[in-house]
Amino acid sequence: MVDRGNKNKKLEVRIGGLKLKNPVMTASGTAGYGAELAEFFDLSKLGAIVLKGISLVPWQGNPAPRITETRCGMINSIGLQNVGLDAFLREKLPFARQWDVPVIANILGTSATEYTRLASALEDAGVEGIELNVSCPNVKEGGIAFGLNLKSFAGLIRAVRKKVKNPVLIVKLSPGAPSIEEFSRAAEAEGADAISLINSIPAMAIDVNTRRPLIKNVIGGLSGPAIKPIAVRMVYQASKSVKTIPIIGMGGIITGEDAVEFMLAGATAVAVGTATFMDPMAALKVVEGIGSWMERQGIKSASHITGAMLSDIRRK
Amino acid sequence: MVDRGNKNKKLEVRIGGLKLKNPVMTASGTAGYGAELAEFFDLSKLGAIVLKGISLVPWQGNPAPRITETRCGMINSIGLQNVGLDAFLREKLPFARQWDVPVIANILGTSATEYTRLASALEDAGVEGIELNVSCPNVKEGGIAFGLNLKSFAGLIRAVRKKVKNPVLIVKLSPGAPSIEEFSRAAEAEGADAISLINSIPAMAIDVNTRRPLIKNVIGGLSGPAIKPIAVRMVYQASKSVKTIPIIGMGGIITGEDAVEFMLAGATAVAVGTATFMDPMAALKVVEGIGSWMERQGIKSASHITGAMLSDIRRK
Amino acid sequence: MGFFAADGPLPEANPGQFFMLGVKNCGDDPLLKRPFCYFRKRGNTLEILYRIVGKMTSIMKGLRPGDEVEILGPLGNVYPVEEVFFECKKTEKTEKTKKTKNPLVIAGGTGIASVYPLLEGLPGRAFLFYGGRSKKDVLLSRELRAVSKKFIPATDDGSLGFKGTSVDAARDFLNGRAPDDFVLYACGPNGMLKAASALGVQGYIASEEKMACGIGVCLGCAVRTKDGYKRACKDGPVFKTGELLFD
Amino acid sequence: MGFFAADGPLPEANPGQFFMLGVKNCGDDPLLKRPFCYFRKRGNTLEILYRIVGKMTSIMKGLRPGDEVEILGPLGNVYPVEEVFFECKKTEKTEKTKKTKNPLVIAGGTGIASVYPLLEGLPGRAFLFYGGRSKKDVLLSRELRAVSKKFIPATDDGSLGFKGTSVDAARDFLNGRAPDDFVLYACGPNGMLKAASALGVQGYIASEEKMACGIGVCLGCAVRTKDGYKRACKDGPVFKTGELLFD
Ligand SMILES: Cc1cc2nc3c(=O)[nH]c(=O)nc-3n(C[C@H](O)[C@H](O)[C@H](O)COP(=O)(O)OP(=O)(O)OC[C@H]3O[C@@H](n4cnc5c(N)ncnc54)[C@H](O)[C@@H]3O)c2cc1C
Ligand SMILES: Cc1cc2nc3c(=O)[nH]c(=O)nc-3n(C[C@H](O)[C@H](O)[C@H](O)COP(=O)(O)OP(=O)(O)OC[C@H]3O[C@@H](n4cnc5c(N)ncnc54)[C@H](O)[C@@H]3O)c2cc1C
Ligand SMILES: Cc1cc2nc3c(=O)[nH]c(=O)nc-3n(C[C@H](O)[C@H](O)[C@H](O)COP(=O)(O)O)c2cc1C
Ligand SMILES: Cc1cc2nc3c(=O)[nH]c(=O)nc-3n(C[C@H](O)[C@H](O)[C@H](O)COP(=O)(O)O)c2cc1C
Ligand code: FES
Ligand code: FES
Repeated sequence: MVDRGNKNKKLEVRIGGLKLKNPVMTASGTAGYGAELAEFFDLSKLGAIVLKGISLVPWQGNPAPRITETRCGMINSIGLQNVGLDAFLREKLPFARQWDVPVIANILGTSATEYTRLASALEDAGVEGIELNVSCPNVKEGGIAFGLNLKSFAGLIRAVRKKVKNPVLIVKLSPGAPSIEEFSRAAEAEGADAISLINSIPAMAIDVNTRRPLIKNVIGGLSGPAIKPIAVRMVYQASKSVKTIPIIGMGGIITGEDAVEFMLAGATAVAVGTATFMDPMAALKVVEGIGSWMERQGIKSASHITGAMLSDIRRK
Repeated sequence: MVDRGNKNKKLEVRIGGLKLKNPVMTASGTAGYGAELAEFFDLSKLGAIVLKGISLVPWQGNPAPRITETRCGMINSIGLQNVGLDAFLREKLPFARQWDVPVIANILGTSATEYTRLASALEDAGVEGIELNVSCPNVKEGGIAFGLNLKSFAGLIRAVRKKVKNPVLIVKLSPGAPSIEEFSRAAEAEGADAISLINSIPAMAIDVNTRRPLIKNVIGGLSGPAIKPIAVRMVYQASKSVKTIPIIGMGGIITGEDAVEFMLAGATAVAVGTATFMDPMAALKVVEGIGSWMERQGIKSASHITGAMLSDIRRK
Repeated sequence: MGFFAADGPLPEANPGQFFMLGVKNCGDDPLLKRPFCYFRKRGNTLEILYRIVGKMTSIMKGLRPGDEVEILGPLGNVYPVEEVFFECKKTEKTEKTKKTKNPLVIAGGTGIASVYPLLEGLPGRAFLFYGGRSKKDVLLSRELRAVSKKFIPATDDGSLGFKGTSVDAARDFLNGRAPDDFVLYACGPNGMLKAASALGVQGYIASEEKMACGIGVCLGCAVRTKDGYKRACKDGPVFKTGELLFD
Repeated sequence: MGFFAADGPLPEANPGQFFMLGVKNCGDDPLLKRPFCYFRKRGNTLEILYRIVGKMTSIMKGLRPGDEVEILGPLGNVYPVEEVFFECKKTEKTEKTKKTKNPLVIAGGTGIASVYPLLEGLPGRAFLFYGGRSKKDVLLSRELRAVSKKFIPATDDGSLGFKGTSVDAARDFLNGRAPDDFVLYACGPNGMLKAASALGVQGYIASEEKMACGIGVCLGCAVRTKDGYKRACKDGPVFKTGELLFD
């Protein structure tokens, strides 16, 4: 097989059975289904593309205003507006698969049955990876219940794992999980191939002039550099808790050095979200940034960065 | 009684039996025991001063580096360095009580007995308020166990409430509490006079050049404007959960408008922490900022701001 | 308000389009770029007309020649003008009679920046209704008068032109005229767009919904249309009258 | 490195003290002010000597005359100089014999900014050891030579002066001399301070521990002393030799 577009093997990492050209993915919900970003750069230069979350039936999403900027961050309450499974399979997926890059679908449902039906259909359609979103702060039905209760969390993964053989199964933890450690261990025990975190953190902001909430639905999800130190900590905790499965870290990554920070804390791969709103080329720049950091540090393989923080004194 | 230094009754608010000249306090651990800030302004211009957390015996604190800046925030791991109860009563408290402003002590212990002993001694010494810190992210013994487990949380408050009659009893919630709503209700049910939140959020950062953690203890607490949207959300949730007790909101307040945002979300008073590091006069400027916002909006009493967000649509 | 000018290799933009603009001299606060309409080009200089309302616009005010900015764009769709201008030229050439419509342009606030290049492209043809609270809020009067067929300013306090909103002024003007003789171009705050849509004149309105990405990936700029939510940045900012729904 | 100058009503500062400096043109990133030594005053202008290492110093580099900054200070304690300078004057006056000590000044990196006003206050009296990696890292040579009794530069690569660190150069110089004839003033990175403390010369060393508040309220700038943790900003930055403990 010709190894198109990946002359630089140094950046390769693995997530379960999936080989990625480099550790950088798009974060779900921040790159649509690929079409718009492809106007700016060649998506096959990324490690993977993670698509906007989809549900069985189309969701129209939340009323405006849906977004507001906060200091070094933003709150969103898109409400998982999406075209639904059928239109996704018919229109979006074929388009997203035109690049030489693994496609990971992000799914959410209101019951374990919905998740398994979605996962099966996606496996049949041949997607390389499925990310279970059990952590959307913006719709009550967005699986957040699974993300906060250890028993239903474990049950959900077990159910989906039973159905899905081929695609890499990624579980996206809720930053509100009562214990990142326990949830990480449970995900691994139930057969997840990888854990991704963090989703945006429930947050709100009020316009003091109008006295109205700046997000119509009052509470939305905080993302961007503001949350990075919280995300790095959670990635660190997750990576210390699992035995072997890889962690996909995200939350405020803007530069290659931000990505390296997540990897030093224990992530094998990373995802770029809000940064893409600041600059459509952000994910690509993160790939380049990791490369030049490795060059500077004389590190030969991206996989060597994972967990390579020095003087890792555990807390007393 | 002469009402020294409070010609502007408009700003008055009440926390339990305590009348505050205005809604602004110092946040515990960000204003020492008062002496240093008093070099910059007259502390009696504040609503209250909340002192650095104290324990039964002196704690030496954590090794350096203890602080690092992040985007729009900072991580600290001071480790509750403090002089201990005896030296506090002997040296610090008398000094802090020289201004015409209520003094609130912040306490933490490793057991309910330690908390009750501290609280009793402080009541005997005549402090106006006691804040139970059950949420310090920086020492395992810092009561965080109480902050994360509903049963021991409730038990602790019950035990302290039994001992303490006069001082206002404030419980400082952990932002990591599995449910802000349940913990708020429990605090009220067990007899707390007020709830304060949020404490800093566990977080970490790594220097990618040295590959070492930027905080010696690896994980510290994130504070500052970065966390404000999370804090406002938690204050909103707490205020919706309690029946009558007031909320003291904090987390990233820099300006008067930030403070108003917390109050619109449901806080009766606010505390200024990290902002004091940016500018020693910050808390005073927040007092002034609230005043001029009220002027602009034609609001006659600070107590009218509490919970006065408009079009308060609960999430569907 | 202020002007903002940028030099450099600038792509051609069309009326209705916008740019995402960010500053480079600070950290990550402000975080996101902000949308600003393509106002005009003078030589190799891109000009933006902006009102100082908050964080980014305050920083922009402090910029000085030589400071670097980041500009993404032009983005979004354009005001269609065939039926009023190009079609009309065609008609003249082919000597077929085709009734051309008159551009009825309504702008509120910084919405004037959006319609300005449209007016420049249709010199002496448009009826322009543009206003503000008071005389001093009505910018560019001289230039606007020069490029439009008729410029009718409107002020809430009556200190200049029509006393009332720009939509009120347009309604007054239309009284006794056939709406079908006109094609609407409107840009301004939502309330104004709603009122303009209700005038009964078919045409186009441009939304200024808040944006995060400007390129269609965040779904943050949702506007309600008769076909469900659409993205102001990618499906707009220009929409046909009747397409957008207002609360 | 760069110079930074601020005009305005500036309080008097003394050698060893520092200012917290912040910029005003951005949002909250960078968040905290940064500590910079009192370097010198020229007329009504405060000068700071700084190395561009990160966020704030990069923004400082981009500042231009007229830009506003926020300065808090002077903060911290000062290098005591009685026994070497004022005491010595007293001695002359009272004609009592009192042996005065010679200032032995060691600076690493931007530590030179800290000791510079000390040297200016003791013109022609100090033995100065100051170095960097290479010749180009040794700043202000001419001025330093003018204000010190003897200026011995040191470079790691030997491209200027002594080959080795400034502490190595001082050790070399002390060889055969009585440590008691000298009083130490040292400022630089922790490793340098540790080495300087081990020279056996009593005196003062100034810490450059990271700071958040600079005024003693955050306890972020803890340095380990024989009496437990102390605050570099309020209890220091200047400490007696032997007081600070190094790992
Ligand atoms: C497609 C488009 C084109 C635009 N063209 C122009 C233009 O040519 N000239 C111009 O001056 N402005 C224009 N705007 C509005 C401009 O983007 C905002 O004024 C700007 O983002 C404010 O940034 P700020 O950081 O200064 O304010 P912020 O600090 O972000 O906000 C200050 C206040 O303005 C409000 N605000 C922010 N963005 C918007 C918005 N999009 N609509 C309404 N209120 C908002 C906030 O809610 C807040 O109350 C346009 C907006 C869009 C969507
Ligand atoms: C009392 C005192 C006096 C000082 N005087 C001077 C001076 O006169 N001139 C001068 O150039 N610098 C001086 N410094 C150091 C100066 O404060 C830092 O270089 C500055 O804070 C860096 O800010 P930044 O935003 O550019 O870097 P950041 O983006 O904050 O950090 C960039 C890099 O520098 C490191 N760093 C930040 N602060 C320090 C510090 N205090 N010590 C060591 N490394 C640090 C960070 O860990 C990071 O690796 C002094 C420090 C102290 C405590
Ligand atoms: C506008 C927006 C939409 C999002 N939609 C989804 C989604 O559909 N599914 C999901 O799992 N996460 C979603 N997220 C969360 C991101 O994938 C990511 O976890 C989070 O934003 C943190 O990363 P960042 O700080 O780099 O943005 C969304 C985030 C944003 C900002
Ligand atoms: C350096 C530092 C020390 C702190 N020490 C304490 C403490 O002793 N007790 C306590 O309850 N909270 C402590 N806190 C938390 C603050 O009181 C406050 O809850 C938190 O910082 C959020 O507010 P801010 O963003 O305004 O700083 C500390 C915070 C900082 C930054
Ligand atoms: S602004 Fe992001 S989709 Fe329109
Ligand atoms: S920097 Fe805050 S106590 Fe020293």
